[in-house]
Amino acid sequence: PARLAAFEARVAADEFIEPKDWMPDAYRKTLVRQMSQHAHSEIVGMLPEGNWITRAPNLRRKAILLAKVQDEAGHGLYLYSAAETLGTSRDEMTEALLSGKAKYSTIFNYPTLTWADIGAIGWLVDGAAIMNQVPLQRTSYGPYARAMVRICKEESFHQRQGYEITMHLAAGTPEQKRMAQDALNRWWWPSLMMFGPPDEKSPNTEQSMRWRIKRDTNDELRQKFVDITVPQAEAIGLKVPDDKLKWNEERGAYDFGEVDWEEFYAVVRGEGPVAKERMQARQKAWDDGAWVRDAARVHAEKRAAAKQAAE
Amino acid sequence: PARLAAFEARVAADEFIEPKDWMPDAYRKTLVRQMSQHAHSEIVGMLPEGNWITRAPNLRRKAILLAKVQDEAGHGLYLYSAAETLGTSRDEMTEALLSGKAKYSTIFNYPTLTWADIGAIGWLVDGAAIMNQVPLQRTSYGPYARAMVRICKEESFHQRQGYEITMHLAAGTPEQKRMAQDALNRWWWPSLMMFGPPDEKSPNTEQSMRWRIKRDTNDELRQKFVDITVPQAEAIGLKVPDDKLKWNEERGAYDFGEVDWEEFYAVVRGEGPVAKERMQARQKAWDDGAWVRDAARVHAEKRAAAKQAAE
Amino acid sequence: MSPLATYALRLGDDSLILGQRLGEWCGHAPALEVDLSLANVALDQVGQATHFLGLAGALEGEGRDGDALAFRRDVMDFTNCLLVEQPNGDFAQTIARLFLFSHYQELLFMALMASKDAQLSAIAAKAVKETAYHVTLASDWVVRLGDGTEESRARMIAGLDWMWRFADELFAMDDVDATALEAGVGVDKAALRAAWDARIDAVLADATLERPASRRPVLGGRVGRHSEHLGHLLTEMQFLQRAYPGATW
Amino acid sequence: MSPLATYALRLGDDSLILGQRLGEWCGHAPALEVDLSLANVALDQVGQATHFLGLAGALEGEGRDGDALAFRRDVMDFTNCLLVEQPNGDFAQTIARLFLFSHYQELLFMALMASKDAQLSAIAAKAVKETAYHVTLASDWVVRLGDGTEESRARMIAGLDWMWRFADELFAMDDVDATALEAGVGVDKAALRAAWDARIDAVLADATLERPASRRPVLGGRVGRHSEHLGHLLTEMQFLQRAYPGATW
Repeated sequence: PARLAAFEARVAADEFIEPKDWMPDAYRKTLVRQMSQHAHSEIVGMLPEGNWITRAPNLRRKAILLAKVQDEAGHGLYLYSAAETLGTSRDEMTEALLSGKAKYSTIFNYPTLTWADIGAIGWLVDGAAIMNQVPLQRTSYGPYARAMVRICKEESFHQRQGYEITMHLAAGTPEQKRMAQDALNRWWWPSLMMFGPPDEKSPNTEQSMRWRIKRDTNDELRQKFVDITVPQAEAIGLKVPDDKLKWNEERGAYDFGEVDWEEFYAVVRGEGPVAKERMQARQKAWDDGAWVRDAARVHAEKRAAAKQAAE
Repeated sequence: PARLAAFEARVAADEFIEPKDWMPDAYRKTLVRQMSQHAHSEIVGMLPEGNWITRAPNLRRKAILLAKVQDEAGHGLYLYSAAETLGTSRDEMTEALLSGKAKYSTIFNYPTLTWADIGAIGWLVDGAAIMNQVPLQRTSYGPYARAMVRICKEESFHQRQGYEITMHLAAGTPEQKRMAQDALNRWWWPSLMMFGPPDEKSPNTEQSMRWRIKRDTNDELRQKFVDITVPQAEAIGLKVPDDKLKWNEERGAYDFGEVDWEEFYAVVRGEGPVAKERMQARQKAWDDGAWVRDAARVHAEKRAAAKQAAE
Repeated sequence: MSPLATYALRLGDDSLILGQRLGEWCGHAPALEVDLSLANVALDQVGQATHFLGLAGALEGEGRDGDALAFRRDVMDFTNCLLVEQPNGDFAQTIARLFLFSHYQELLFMALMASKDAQLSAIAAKAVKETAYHVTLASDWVVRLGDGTEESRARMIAGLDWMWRFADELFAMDDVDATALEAGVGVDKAALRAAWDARIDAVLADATLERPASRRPVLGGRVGRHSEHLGHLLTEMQFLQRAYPGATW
Repeated sequence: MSPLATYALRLGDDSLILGQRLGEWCGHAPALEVDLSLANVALDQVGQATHFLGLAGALEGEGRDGDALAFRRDVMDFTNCLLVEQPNGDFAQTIARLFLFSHYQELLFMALMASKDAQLSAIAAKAVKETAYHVTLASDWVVRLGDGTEESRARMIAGLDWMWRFADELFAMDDVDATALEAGVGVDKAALRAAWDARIDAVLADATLERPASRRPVLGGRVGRHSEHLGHLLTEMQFLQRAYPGATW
């Protein structure tokens, strides 16, 4: 209890907690859950965009997309490493993902149907992710906060690239503009879901905020995202698919419609439109890669043994 | 010896030998080899054309191609059944194919690169096949001869379809004409190889002709093919890729260049351009299908047992 | 496109995409007899697609024929149900798709024969005979695989599990369907559900299989919201027409 | 196209097609680190393709840029070697392809740095640094897999066996190569063979693997006679450019 009080005082003073510091079990558990979920999201998030690498429309876009998806793999690596400092191995986390015990962002259970979706993902999905992540650069757990600094820099670059793709399409042929609008129609609501359930249904928020694992509520972030994104859509002549959307002069913010929470909870349960595809792809990569990982391990052992014998 | 003499007399009198008739071992062996090779060729031959079913250029062509490849599967079935009357099972024949012990026509080790290849295969490959097969309608083994009657009818239909595709391309856009000419360039020589090695290097020919398993020599059939096909090419404005090709007034036939027999023997050895792909595809179909074939057998046994128990 | 043209288009797209998928099996099936059967179904579906898409183009009246519709629309404008675009997977998955779809298609065509549109009714009358064979083929294999070996049973269950979430879409009615129904041209698909359920259940019982659990249906194919699979299928299917604009074949 | 434009085109096609193949791995590799490495190589190859194809278009002088060359030629006009278009297969097959090719590419670029064509020489000078990493990556994996488990060894052998027949084509010289060589622009590829053999043999020895048996080489890629794999690759790669002619992206 004295340790707990000291811990809470440090957190309240915005000090970083480091791997070797004492921390409450619930804090550790919450962090592992959140960080591994975040890492899994980066990895599963490679799939919808990876789906367009072979079909990117020109050489420049192909290179940019390859680099972007590569960045996501890199983010996954940082985050798994950061989470491993809390005593859970990457393999354990991966198995939790594949067994369905661990979650990843619901957004990646929606399909990428046209090239415009690559724009929409960068613009909206990375945009929403940044909104969630910027505060995490000051989160209380040191390794997580430091990973987030690096990640946020790259994410905002991705967000600009995504917006640029969308802008280009919106200014393109009628078919391209239609594609861009359709992508916005399909990705808008799932993007709003990325901030999680409404505050009154988010029981862990208070604790997480006290621990500085979260620094804003879901609804606060969602509002911020809407307020920033709607003018961006208008600027390039696209329409946000929400009849209730309206600037509220008094609040200095947009009023907007209700997210379909039933859909959100279904997707959380694993019933998203392409959830089975996502898990099948990860499972297959894991299974097909088993002999490679084994070989690397066995080879390293052989070489180590040979070296020792030679000494 | 008396039985042998009687057998040879029957064959010489153009009588059909039937499954239950006595026959020399060498006759049986030669027939199984030839018929199973023929059956395997039908099955492996589904692959180069099957390669274009998903890319056929319009609905009509897609339907025609599907029907054609289906016919080939049907031919495979007749021929395996006919060969089975000689006491070798289809599974045994398949295993001989997959182990490399049994051969199939060298022609199917060349790739189909453009839609024009579908035309060229019908026109040239089926054309050459008919040339080989028409005499087999009068071959001495009854089941084989009867299978050939049915097959030849369909093959000549395929040949006309193939020529029609080629004709259409040759009369099409410059790109289409180029495609048709390129296909002719690539398929011409392999088609000539379909008649087998030159007579002086074909040691079994004499015996096979005596037994009416063959009715013409390789070189005779090759000449016939050239004489029929060259005018067909000219009629649609395509050029046969052979500088030595020339009408020989005296012989009443075309003189033509030498086939690259070194290439032919390499392909026979299994070193054709896509031989590995062909065998990999057949092996995979066989391996992946094992559980299906098992299930069908086990299910039939279960139902039979249940029926018996109920009686 | 008018609702009635769209109605024909949807029918054609279902057949076209299923035919395309089944065509992928050609030369790779578990046994020669199966190769023949699957090619047969593919051929029937391509034939149906030719009729329905031709009709859709004629009803549209803008000079697009069946080939233009098949080979020159992108994914947003395809209206097939999600079920038919699902990947072949293993043989059990292919059979599961055909099983759910062919029972639906047979019931649909039986009802469509009463259409006031003479052409739709004629196409349905021809197609329904073909579909009877598809139904038998698929149902027999469901029974064989379900009540076969342990492996085949597990695969059959997995195949059904993959496809099941797309079943509800088959019977969903939207404005296009309602308009076609009111005009006496289209079918009340929702009304087919009970008969379909009974057929499916009967076969599953014979196969000693359980009906997969219901879950949130995945919808959207009819209005161009597809899975990621369809786009890849189209790259193959449409290549030649797109690479050589203006050529005839 | 002039021989020199064709020369640049071939270099670009090799990089483009290998980059495309490696891009297929994205999100599906055996480990996250491998995913990163393969994407890295893919990215380098796409970059090289951009430079070489841009140069080829400029030398041709008919207004085709790198994208026009990459996305608007059909299979007969692609000039890449057969090796790079081979399917990924399993990870061992992918590594076998990269192993044979990257050693060739490094030797080639080292020689190409001496080209009298300032642009070719500059592209080679940049690319050769990237290629050093590809060589190390592939060779290390050949050793790990060859001298790893029994399964990895068997797969590495099978992967090399699949790719080996396409090695001779890398060093084959034809008229285009001869013209470029005489002009002081191109490389004597045949002269690279001995150094390549020595490198390959050294790595195989370290991997405790034997060199696959020689067999009849498969040639033709440089003049558009490809395997069946390339056409399918192009349907995917070129879809958008072909489906939306005139659009920019």
